[in-house]
Amino acid sequence: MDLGNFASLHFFCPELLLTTATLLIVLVDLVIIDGAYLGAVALITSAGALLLIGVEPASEGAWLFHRMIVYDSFAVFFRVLIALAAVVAVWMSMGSAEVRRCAQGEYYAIVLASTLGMFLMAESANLLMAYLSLEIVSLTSYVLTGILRNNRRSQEAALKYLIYGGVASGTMIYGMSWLYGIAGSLDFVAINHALFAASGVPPLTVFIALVLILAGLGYKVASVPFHMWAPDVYEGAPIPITTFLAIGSKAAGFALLTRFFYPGISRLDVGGGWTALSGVEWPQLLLVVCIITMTLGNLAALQQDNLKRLLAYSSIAQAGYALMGFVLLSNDGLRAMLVYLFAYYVMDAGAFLVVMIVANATGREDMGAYRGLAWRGGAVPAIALAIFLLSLTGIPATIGFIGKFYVFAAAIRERFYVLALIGILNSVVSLYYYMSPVRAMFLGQPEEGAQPIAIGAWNYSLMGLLAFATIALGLYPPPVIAFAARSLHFFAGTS
Amino acid sequence: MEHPVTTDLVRWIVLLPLLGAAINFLFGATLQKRFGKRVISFLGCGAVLAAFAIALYTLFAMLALAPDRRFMLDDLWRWFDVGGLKLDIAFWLDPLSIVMVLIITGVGGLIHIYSTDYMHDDASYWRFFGWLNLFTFAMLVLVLGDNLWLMFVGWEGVGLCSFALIGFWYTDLVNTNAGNKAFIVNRIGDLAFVVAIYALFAGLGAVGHPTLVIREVARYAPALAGARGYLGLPMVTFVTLMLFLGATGKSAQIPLHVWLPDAMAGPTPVSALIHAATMVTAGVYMVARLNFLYSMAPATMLVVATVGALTAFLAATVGVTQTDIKRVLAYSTISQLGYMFVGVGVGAYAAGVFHLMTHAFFKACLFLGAGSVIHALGGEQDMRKMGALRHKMPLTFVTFFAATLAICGVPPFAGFMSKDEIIWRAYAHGHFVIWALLWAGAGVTAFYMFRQVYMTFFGDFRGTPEQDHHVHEAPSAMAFVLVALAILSTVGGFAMLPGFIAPFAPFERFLDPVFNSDATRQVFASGLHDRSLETLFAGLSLLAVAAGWLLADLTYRQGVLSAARMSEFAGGVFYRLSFGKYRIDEFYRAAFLAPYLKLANAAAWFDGHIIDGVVNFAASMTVVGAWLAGLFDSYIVDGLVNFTSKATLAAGGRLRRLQTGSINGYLYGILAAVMVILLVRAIARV
Amino acid sequence: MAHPLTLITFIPLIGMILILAAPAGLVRWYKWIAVASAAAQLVIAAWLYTNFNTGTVAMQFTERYSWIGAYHIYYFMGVDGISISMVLLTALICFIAVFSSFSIDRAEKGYYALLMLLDTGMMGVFVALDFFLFYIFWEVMLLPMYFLIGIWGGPRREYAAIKFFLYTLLGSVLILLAMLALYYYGAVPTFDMTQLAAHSSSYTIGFQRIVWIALFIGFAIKIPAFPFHTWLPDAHVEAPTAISVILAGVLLKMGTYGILRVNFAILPAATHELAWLLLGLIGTINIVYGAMCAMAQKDFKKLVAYSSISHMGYVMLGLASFTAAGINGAVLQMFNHGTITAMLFLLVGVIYDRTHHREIDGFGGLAQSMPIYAGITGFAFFAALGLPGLSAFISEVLVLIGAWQLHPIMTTLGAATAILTAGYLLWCFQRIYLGPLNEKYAALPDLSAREIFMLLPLAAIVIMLGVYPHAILVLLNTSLVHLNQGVLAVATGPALPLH
Amino acid sequence: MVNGLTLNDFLILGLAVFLLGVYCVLTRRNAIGILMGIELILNAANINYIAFSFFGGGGANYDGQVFAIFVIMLAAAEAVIGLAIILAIYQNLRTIDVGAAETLSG
Repeated sequence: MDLGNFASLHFFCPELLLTTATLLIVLVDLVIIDGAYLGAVALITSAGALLLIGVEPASEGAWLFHRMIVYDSFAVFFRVLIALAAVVAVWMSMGSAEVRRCAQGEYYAIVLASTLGMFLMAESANLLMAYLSLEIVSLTSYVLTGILRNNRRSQEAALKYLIYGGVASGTMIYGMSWLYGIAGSLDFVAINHALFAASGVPPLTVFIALVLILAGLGYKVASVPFHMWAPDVYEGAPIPITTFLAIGSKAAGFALLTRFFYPGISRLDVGGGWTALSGVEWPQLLLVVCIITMTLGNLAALQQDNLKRLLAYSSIAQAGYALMGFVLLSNDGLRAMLVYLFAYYVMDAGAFLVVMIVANATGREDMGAYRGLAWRGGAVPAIALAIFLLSLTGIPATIGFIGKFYVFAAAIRERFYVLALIGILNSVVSLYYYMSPVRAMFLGQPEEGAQPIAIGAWNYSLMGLLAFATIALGLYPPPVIAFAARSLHFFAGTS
Repeated sequence: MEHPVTTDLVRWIVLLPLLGAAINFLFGATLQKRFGKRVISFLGCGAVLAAFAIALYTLFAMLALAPDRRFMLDDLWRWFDVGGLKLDIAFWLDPLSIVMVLIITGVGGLIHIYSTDYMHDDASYWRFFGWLNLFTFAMLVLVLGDNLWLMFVGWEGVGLCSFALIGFWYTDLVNTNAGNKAFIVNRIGDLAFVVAIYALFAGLGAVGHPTLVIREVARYAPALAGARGYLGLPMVTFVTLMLFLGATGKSAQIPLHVWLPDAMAGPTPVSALIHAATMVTAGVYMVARLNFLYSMAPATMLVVATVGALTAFLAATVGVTQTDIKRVLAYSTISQLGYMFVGVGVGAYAAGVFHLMTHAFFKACLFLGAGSVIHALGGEQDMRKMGALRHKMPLTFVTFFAATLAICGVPPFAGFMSKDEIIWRAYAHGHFVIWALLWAGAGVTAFYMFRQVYMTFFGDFRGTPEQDHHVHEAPSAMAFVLVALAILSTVGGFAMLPGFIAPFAPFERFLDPVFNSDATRQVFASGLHDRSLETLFAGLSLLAVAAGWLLADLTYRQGVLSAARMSEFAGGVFYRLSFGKYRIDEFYRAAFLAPYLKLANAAAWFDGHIIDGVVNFAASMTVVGAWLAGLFDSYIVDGLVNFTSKATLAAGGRLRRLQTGSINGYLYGILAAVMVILLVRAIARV
Repeated sequence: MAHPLTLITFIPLIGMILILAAPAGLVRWYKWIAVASAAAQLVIAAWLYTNFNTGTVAMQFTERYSWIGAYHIYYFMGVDGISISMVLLTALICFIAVFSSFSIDRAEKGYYALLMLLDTGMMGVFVALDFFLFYIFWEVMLLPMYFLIGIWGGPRREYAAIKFFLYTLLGSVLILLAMLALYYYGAVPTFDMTQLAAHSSSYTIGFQRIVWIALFIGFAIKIPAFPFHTWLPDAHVEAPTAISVILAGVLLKMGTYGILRVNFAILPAATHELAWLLLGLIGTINIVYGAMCAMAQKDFKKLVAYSSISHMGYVMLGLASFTAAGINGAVLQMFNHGTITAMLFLLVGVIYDRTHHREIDGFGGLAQSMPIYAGITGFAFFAALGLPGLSAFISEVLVLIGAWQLHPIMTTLGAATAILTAGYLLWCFQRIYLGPLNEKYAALPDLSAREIFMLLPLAAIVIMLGVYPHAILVLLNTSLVHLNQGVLAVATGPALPLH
Repeated sequence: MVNGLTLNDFLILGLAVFLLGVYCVLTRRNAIGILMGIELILNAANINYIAFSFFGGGGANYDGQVFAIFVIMLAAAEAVIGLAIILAIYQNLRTIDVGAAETLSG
């Protein structure tokens, strides 16, 4: 049903909570000097948002705010994922040495604002709302990247991010303007009807518009060829923010990408497959993008010495694996993508967390810091990082394997043999660089004068939780699968 | 063959030596340390002699049975039952195997007793008796095995024991090399043996009776008559030929005889027991046991006879020039085995087995006599440093001389009855060339045997003074054994008198039930049975022996002819050939061993470098993306070996350089990407 | 006993958790927890052996619970003739490997924990009947091996460890693809191997060929078959003794077990068509090539590694013979090779622990300083070269007598290699144990009680199976004959085109 | 209708401004220059929106113009943040040349 503004608020509680919390933190920060507990407020807020999503009234779908926002199970899935990402990011920030040095109030307020933007990205039903939410997330991310006052790396990363983001989103809006011109409306459902109308549309123009829009969405998801910014920004930004970008904004990017490309400009057939616009070869384009993303991500990561940069390329490659589900044009593929994104969230957050722990203790992010880590008191983080990296490789009994298994199963079901083979070979190659830190930690001898690693209980608990989740969900994945299966419902209700 | 008497006594003949070996191996060292060597010798000899007693008892039990029902079966347990191959661990006793058992346990027992004195001052005394007992066990399994695989277990078991006993004094590498050589050459023979069994099993399976139990094979053998075999030969011929090739390995016939002379590196009782009396005769026993198969393959019979004759003659010629007392006897053994193979090769199986028995007696006596001489001279084995020992060692001399007369075939000694029977049978079955070889061989045998006697016991002592001082007669145990064997060598011959003297041949009659397959009877009947011709040929062979004896007497006892001048005869080529053992050892090493070692090293290098390099290449498929870039610099720098892992890493490195860090570069990335996409689409559309 | 298979698989895992939970530094605790769990496994294995019904072809002691409903994945465990011998072998070898680990002196806690995880992985592979569960255990077993070789190995351990991991991972991803293909293109979408085997006729021959080859490569890397074997010598040389024992004793059998359980059962038509070329020919190459390389080795452990390659070649030849004798011989050879090679590696370990080097020419005349050790090694060497009366002889004979009908040339080559094997083994025995005593090692202590305790059971089994192989063969026969008939039933062309 | 201008004229103008913006972004080494380029791109999009909204078929279709307003607002926000970051870099490096900020690479 099509709700007015006030009626929609009923379904909008988590977002409202986030807004009020952001404002509250800004006000409190003005009044009080010492903002130590502001982090706790942010943590409670994001956790509260997660709870509220759970508590929301079950409904098979609704338009909110006069068709600007759509509330359906697909949106719920991503809001849960993003809320989890926010919880992890804030939890890490409270334990991070870097964040402790910058202004707490501004930091946490902007993080919550960014979370809000991601929520909106996941549920936007209108080109305008898509652009607006994307810009909110981008702008907040530029600031968060550059939040470390006099740190050259962070400043430079923020500048690059800003310029790249600006150009990419500008290109996107230009593309959207053409699409608006063709379809005559900003609303996804209207665009869909216009594109599939009997009179037909100029395919070349639509293709150009899609390519330009893809620049914006591709940049957000950091898929090749719009990934150039990612390695530098991931390395420059403080680790909690890098994590937030890697798991939060990337998930939101996938949500928007899926909502735009699937319910937006293609049609669901009866058998669970999707058909794209005739003459507009965006599926083939994205297939090529997916293959290059995987291969380039893995190849470039082979010789990285800085762990953050290695994880940056690894997250590009992981985006490639998730795209594998996306390009299959079938519900099975999308379900596999959702499972993969959830798996990616757990293992990537864990990996960045351990990198942060080591960075906190040694202040270094290169492989040297990890040499012989297991033998000088760092056995637990070493084992945890090993679990996360093996999960990223796709070794069984971890959630990473379940994710990869589903994506390959879907690819083979849809007869994309070459794609499955390339994916498989990529995961074998990825073993080499995922194993290099593990080899350094376990097989290498600690450098002389390397002191043992001290881990605060705060980070220890999160690490334990994520490691347990990686193994437990790897051994018993049905809950994740059921959750993904349930949430593949795009509301395009007529009323 | 049909309804054997089931018994559970035969198993003890086999198990007692095994028990002896087990106790010696496991507890021998401690027993010897605490209670001295008496316990070991009591245990070792006791086990074999007890087996001998049981064997005697079963012999009488068998004689009590009707002649055509003298078969006993002792079935222990199911060995394995897989895909039509149902075999039990079972021991089959029939006249042939009881004869062999009696030889093994009888002569073996005597040699055990002899060893108690001979090895008396050797530290690992217990290990020697352990291996001797294990050898007796393995030989008994070979002889009593109910199926071909159990026979093969014994077959290789004796190979193992001969390896261990040849290399008994393992501290000196020459002995261990001899041991290795023996085992590996035997194994080459065993390869043919095993291939024959596979072919036989396949052949029998094809005609519907897949079995390897010997008596069942005998029952279904006629069905194989027409079957096609391999290498273009009929099945029966192929199987028997391969089995014979296996026998040449074990019984040291040409071409696989090279290991026996080197086997003399072992202690003398070992040479006597294994390389004279029992193991080397295994080949003859096998051919006799499978007579029903061999008789169906005349071609193989001819091959067996010819190889036997050739070996007999050539080995004898080599024996003539040897100077080591044991090597002479070794070549003599090879030669006598040649005779036995001729016997079974022409179809006179009984004669072959009879010669096997008599040979066991006199050859064991000769070896033990030589042992006593070596023992007396403190390990000296070179005949040129001996002489005039008959005064100091009369008993050894007398027994040695009696055995020499036996081996040369001088009546009434055993050799005359057995060897001449074979020589006659050779002619009787129409093989004139083979007869000639055997006849000449008999002469040469006489020459080298008497040469040995004269060089050792006659003339003047050529050894060192303290050797001369140290010489003493054989101690009591050795003396008793020598006498016993000498008596057997003289009396043994009467068990089977040649036809022209008297129709008295109980030995042959005793073995008839074994050789009663109609093919065997038909082959045996085809020979001549002319009494007068037989007496003529007996005279002829006696003539050859006399000639040989006279020649040896003239050169070595009376010194009328000088051995040296004889060796230059015809430029010394014959001498060099004979002394150098026809260069067969060197030929094998050059033709087979050296190239194989080179090939093995090449394989290892190939495996380490090429396979590793190529497989790494296939394993790390990441080359696809960066083929050109990676190929160029890494190939030049590292070459093929680590080419692939370098190419992968280079690919990563190259992609990193794209990330220049300049923002303008990145923005170009967007523009370039959009342009490329549109370009590709335009091209694809057209 | 309820749920025997789940127990036998997961007791080591419980052991691992106990070890990790145990306070640091209590090495004695780790050792006895490991021994206890291995002993428990052995007891259950013995129980399985006694209660195993040799008459039926059906799966026994089965347990089946739904695991991931969405993809018809079940937690399905069971044992039949093919896998029972492997379960017994794994339990035995792990029990002995735990004892041989007592000489490890670095980070024992991590070592024993990984050892237990490896044990669970291996046992799981042999009892799993759901392809997905099989694959999970297959990869879980891979991980501890990497760390065990990588951390406690020899000088070039890192290279050997990563090489082992990459080779086997490549193999296993091919198996993953094949598994998915079987799942989607079969008559009924399932991962249950018994179901897949039942519906094996629903796959077209073209499809069967591709999947068969992919599976074969995946399993061949593990055997190791000829072109993919170069990881084995490196892994063996660098691995600590206990891990070498497990690697040679159990891990190599997973390849051939996989081929039997998957290739033969689920793709019989392709098996009949391709087996003679890929299994038979490559098996023969394995036999001859392994023996030749062994001849030229300077390192004692590498020599034993290459001898393993040669012996596993017999297993492949046996599988390719399509006769009851051949297949039974192959599975018996897997068992025998497990026990004999375990003995050989333990013996290499004895020398390595004492002298810290393994060059064959560096020793000499050790029989004089260590008579018992030389005696047992002599016994092991003769068992390895297939001396009749010992276990390897029975399996080699069965393999060759089975393979004769179809491939007389290959069988002759296989039998001829017995000579080469005798050659390199006796030559190696002579250079190390016989000849004059190398004075450097005059004072070496002979075998300790612990070492003897490890070697004796293996020696006893080698003798027992030589004299009474029926004990194991009776377990295998019914299932293997049924499997073989399954393959022959769908045979179209002649098994050996060039015959 | 408006003194002879048609939809295509506006689209061409929009495309021209867009290409100028892209050119400006690619060639400028000065950070602020790049920001201006971004502004040009955004305004090109605005031109398109307003043109499509005005010439669009059917009744009064103001979505385009609403979009334009939002674009202007967000462009302003972006400019603010951009200048703030450039100011911070200027304090560190004493230059706003984009080439100087290339430590992060590889």
